[in-house]
Amino acid sequence: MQQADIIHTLSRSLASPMVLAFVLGVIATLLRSDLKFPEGMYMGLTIYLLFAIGLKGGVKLSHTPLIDFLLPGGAAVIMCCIIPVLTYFILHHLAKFDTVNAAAMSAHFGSVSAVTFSQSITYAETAGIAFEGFMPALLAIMEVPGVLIALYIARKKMATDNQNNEVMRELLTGKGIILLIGGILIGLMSGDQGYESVAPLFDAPFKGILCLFLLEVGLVTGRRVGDLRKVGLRLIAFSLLIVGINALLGSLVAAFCGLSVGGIGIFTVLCASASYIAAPAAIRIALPEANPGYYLTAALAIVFPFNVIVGIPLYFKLATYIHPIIAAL
Amino acid sequence: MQQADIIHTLSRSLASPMVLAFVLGVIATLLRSDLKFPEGMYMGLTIYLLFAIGLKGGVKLSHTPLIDFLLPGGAAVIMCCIIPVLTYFILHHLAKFDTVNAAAMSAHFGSVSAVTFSQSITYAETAGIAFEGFMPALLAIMEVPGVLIALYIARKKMATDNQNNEVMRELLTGKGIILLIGGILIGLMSGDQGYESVAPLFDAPFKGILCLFLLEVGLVTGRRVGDLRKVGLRLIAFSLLIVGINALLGSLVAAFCGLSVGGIGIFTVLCASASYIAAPAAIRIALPEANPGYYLTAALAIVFPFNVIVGIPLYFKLATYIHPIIAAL
Amino acid sequence: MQQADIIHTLSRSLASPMVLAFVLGVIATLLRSDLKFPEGMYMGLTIYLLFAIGLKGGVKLSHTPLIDFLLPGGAAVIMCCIIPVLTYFILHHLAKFDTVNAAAMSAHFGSVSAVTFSQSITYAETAGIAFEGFMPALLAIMEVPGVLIALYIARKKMATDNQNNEVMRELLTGKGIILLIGGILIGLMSGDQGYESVAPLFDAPFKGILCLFLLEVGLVTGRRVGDLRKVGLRLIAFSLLIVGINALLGSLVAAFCGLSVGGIGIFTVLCASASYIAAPAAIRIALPEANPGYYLTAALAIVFPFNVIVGIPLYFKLATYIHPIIAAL
Amino acid sequence: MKLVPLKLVTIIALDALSERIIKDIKQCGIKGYTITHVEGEGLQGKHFTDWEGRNVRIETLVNEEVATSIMQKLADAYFDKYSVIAFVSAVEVLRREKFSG
Amino acid sequence: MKLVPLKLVTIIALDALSERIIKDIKQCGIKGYTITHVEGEGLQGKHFTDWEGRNVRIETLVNEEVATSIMQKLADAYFDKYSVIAFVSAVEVLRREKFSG
Amino acid sequence: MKLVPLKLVTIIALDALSERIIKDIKQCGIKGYTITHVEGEGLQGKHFTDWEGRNVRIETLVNEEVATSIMQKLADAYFDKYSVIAFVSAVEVLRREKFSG
Ligand SMILES: Nc1ncnc2c1ncn2[C@@H]1O[C@H](COP(=O)(O)O)[C@@H](O)[C@H]1O
Ligand SMILES: Nc1ncnc2c1ncn2[C@@H]1O[C@H](COP(=O)(O)O)[C@@H](O)[C@H]1O
Ligand SMILES: Nc1ncnc2c1ncn2[C@@H]1O[C@H](COP(=O)(O)O)[C@@H](O)[C@H]1O
Ligand code: NA
Ligand code: NA
Ligand code: NA
Repeated sequence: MQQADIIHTLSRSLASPMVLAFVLGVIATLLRSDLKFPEGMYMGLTIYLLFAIGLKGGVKLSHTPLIDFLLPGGAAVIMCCIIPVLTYFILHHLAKFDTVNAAAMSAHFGSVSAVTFSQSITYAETAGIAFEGFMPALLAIMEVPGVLIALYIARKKMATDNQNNEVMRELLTGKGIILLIGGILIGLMSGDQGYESVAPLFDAPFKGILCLFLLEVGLVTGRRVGDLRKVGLRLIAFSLLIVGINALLGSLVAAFCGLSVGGIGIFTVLCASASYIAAPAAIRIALPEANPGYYLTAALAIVFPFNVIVGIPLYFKLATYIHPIIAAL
Repeated sequence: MQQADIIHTLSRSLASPMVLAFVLGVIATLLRSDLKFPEGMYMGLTIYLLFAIGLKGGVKLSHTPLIDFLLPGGAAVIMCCIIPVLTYFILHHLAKFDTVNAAAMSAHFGSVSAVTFSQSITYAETAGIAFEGFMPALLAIMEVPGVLIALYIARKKMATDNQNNEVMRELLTGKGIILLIGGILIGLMSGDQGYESVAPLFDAPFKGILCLFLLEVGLVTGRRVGDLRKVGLRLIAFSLLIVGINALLGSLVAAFCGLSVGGIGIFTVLCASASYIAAPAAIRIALPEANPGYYLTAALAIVFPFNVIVGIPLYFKLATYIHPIIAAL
Repeated sequence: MQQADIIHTLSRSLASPMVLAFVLGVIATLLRSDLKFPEGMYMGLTIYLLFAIGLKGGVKLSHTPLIDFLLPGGAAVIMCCIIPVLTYFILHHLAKFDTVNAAAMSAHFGSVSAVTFSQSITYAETAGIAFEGFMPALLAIMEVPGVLIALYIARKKMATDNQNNEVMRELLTGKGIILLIGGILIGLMSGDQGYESVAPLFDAPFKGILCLFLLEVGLVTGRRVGDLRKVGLRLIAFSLLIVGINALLGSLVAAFCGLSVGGIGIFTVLCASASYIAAPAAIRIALPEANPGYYLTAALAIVFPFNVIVGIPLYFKLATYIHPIIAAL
Repeated sequence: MKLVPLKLVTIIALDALSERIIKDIKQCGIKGYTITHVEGEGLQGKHFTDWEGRNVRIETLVNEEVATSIMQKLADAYFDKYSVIAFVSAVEVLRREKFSG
Repeated sequence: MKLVPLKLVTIIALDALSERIIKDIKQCGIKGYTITHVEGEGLQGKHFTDWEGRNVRIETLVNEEVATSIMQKLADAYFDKYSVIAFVSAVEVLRREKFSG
Repeated sequence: MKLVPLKLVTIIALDALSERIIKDIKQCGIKGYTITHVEGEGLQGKHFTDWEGRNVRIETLVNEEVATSIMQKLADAYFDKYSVIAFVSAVEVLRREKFSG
């Protein structure tokens, strides 16, 4: 029965327009279709998504007592420090990737994917699972520290002379962060009344835009699928192993922080997801010698589809098991 | 009275924001305005329209018993084979266009225009005329075969050595087809619940987007109006002749298939419209020696405005006359 | 108490998502963030805003008896003739700018800013202040004459041989005018029923789009802030002086025309705003020797932020004082 | 196969001037051209938004004569008044007849 | 620092042909390339919408040998049938080894 | 009218580096530049989305001296670390004084 339950959850998730749009994009590329989004559309949709997530999160945050946020916020920061170290250990010492590539990949696993996050929000809303309003704030918090830790590791090992401060500034003023944090602050300051005036753009069509965006991500992912053969089974296997460990760790930590079932599910998604928005831009400049064939492939062609198609429903299922157990302790 | 009726229908159609936006675009170009849509906007809006048509069609199709669809679907395929042959005959033997240009134009007349289709849907919805839910599926079906038939004619006559299979693949994986068929499949699989989540993007603003798109098409058409003088009266006269024949044929076939008044009107629009989205891309590669000054001008500067401004209301009027007559047989 | 009232008004205006988005954009640039909107997005959003303003204005105008519109319409034209002359006098004779730069800046002050106008509409709607429906028509009327007057001044003083007619045609068929006037005509002709069909795109998300657009304007303004230092206090001081004079003049004229409080507020905004959409394009071609470092900086980095952040709420406050006084005369 | 020498004329100008320039250089006898949307900074400073219009780069392959007449035309009608720059480079092509009359 | 001579091959073609062309010139031994989206007018007239596809300019820095083989390839497989033009220019670079095998 | 020789320096680099590079070459004494957004493939592979940033091509007309100093600067500060390529070509212009000090 339990198995039937999981299959049912999975198939319902698979039938959502977002997941199907992603699959359509991958298939279109594999069929060598000439479908291609116009230049700038990817960027435009990303700006919309990040800003919309921020705005909505900010409004919700304005209803949250600060005290409720402290524990999960702290836990998020701690997870961001643990995950890249753990990931580096696995990739370098077990999977035998060299220092710079292992560090670059750790940066991606240590950061978070805003699109996977959006899809998990959509999943929860559609399934009627409630969650804490401050989740987008966690997304914002978890975007940067993992990258910094990974860069720190790379630097310690390689003794490079890179200007730490400049990288730090670039990371903290990166477009993703500006849009997310900016959106949250605007949401906080303008409150319900302000949000209502812009909600017909930033709230109602959000899922539709996400659907369109995932179609485009599918097209991009499809072009990376060829790389999977080149990087081989080693990258695939260890990526999924890392996702699994991070998910398990994340759900336990979230449950201990007293989050609701929905909150545990989303926190798990954050920990298990790999950034392909903030991290690649940073790594390209800070560790130019790392191979995008590894880090982009891992984040975009392995971890992202796994999470969107299989991971998200599983993590929410996991949360329904873990929540009562930890709550009973 | 009947004449007054038609004039009233026409003037009401002319007063729709979509038609007026198209006219505005044409006028702006003729006034040599510097109004120009940014690069990529045309493509972005087209992607939206095709995907939205597909999605909505798919959901409606999910409520249609397959059996109801078989007859009109078959009729659509047959029309797609008849129209290009007939068109080629008229253009080559009567209008004396050479083989390659006659074939290229036949491909355009034999395929369908998704924008004209959208406008006819909008027209029907605004006028409160009901139609069958599977119409977008017919649109998808009718996009490709006409082009193939026309290419086949060209090849038989010219004995070219073009790789048939490659052209076939390119046509079937063309971006228009992927978006339409992909949209239909996603609509079918995700059903009402899935559609509802994305409807605030793909349903509510559809007519507004169509309006903006038609403004842009008007700008493009305006730039083609100059070509009308070059190609001369011959192209204009024969294009309208072909549209008339295809419309008459289409409405009869639709009525015999037992479609409703709305269904007859839309089927007629499909037959009478000329593609300027799927066909030009295909012809450019498959028949590079054909002159876009003919086929694009015919499809975009003659047939499209005629259908949008005059044709659509007329075809629906026609349907109200034909439907009872055939039904009474 | 009165002062507290003004502060309250200001702070409420400052907390709107639009104003905050603008501020976010400026801050992001000052922090040297890599946030940048994709090419074409600025243009796309501008097209949307102008066309949407026009459409809505046209529909409202269709409910206005022409007679009600004559007086304010005439007043608008007169203001457009007075403002650039006055501005030129101040800039050339008091502020000692040379002829060509003073004339170029006068063109900008003499024209109007559609974005500031939109923000004032949004402000009034949010605050529940009613206004006359023909306001967007005034915006359209006031776009061009000021530029022409300023060019006339420049030509008289410099005896250039520029082709008057060509400049005139370019101004009257400029994309801003086409979209505004075209939108108004379409709104007028298609009426309430037509508007309803496109309202989910052009009405509901308007404020959200404005918010996104202001974020982008903020990014652009931020890049101009550096120029403020170069142009110095002289430009800043005289720009604000001119804004103040124009606002005062505008509100008096509007009150004498018998406009409502809301109407006075918006008319004042029109007079006090400086164009950075229609005027720069015209000046670039007609007065290529003028320095964009002056006119763009004045319009975009001084007048626009002043109006959006401080001006608009003040002008509406002013209107509530002036309206009863003039009405009592 | 034999590569033959030809000239490539490159013009960078305000977007708003592009139609006028193309009309003018067509009169000089070009057989085709390619346009790229670019941004630039020169004496006139940068543009800030795409509404104002950016720059275009117009490139055309021509024989030496036509190249000279284009440069002459630009010098006469644009260089003094407008933000326009142009340069000529030597290239090699196949099918010379495609590009020069 | 010593600048060494090299060839820049520029190809202008329909967007829809770009993947095919890149595959072909990779076989000629290029080590990299740069693509620009452009619009053009030639014998085939202008394109009107970006849905039909615009043109691309493909540029690649190569040694003289590879340049010749690319031009040969294009002449054989494209020039007769398709809207494709190409030209070669002489440039100077540092690090010659980065661009030619 | 007399065409005079000049150098065109073309730099292709990550979008994210463009501001830094422009600052650097301004110090070499350029009087203007033109930027094109391009995509590329080289040793570092292709980019996949425009969020990561694409490449830019920076072009500047300069005299030979400045050209050399730009190439030197790039060799010192970028070539080893970053995806940056650059090449110099010979062109001819009118109004030499507009481009070189
Ligand atoms: N030295 C240069 N090198 C390359 N492009 C230039 C140069 N000078 C000017 N430009 C281009 O020409 C445009 C107009 O130049 P200007 O008239 O000097 O503002 C600029 O926006 C640049 O795109
Ligand atoms: N003489 C030329 N100079 C520059 N570009 C050209 C020239 N002729 C053709 N082109 C480019 O090549 C494309 C195809 O040319 P065609 O096959 O002649 O239509 C055009 O769209 C232009 O982008
Ligand atoms: N041989 C080449 N010809 C033209 N462009 C190149 C070449 N090699 C590299 N590039 C460009 O320079 C960028 C960076 O090159 P790389 O550092 O080799 O990845 C690429 O993305 C291309 O745009
Ligand atoms: Na993570
Ligand atoms: Na048809
Ligand atoms: Na004004």
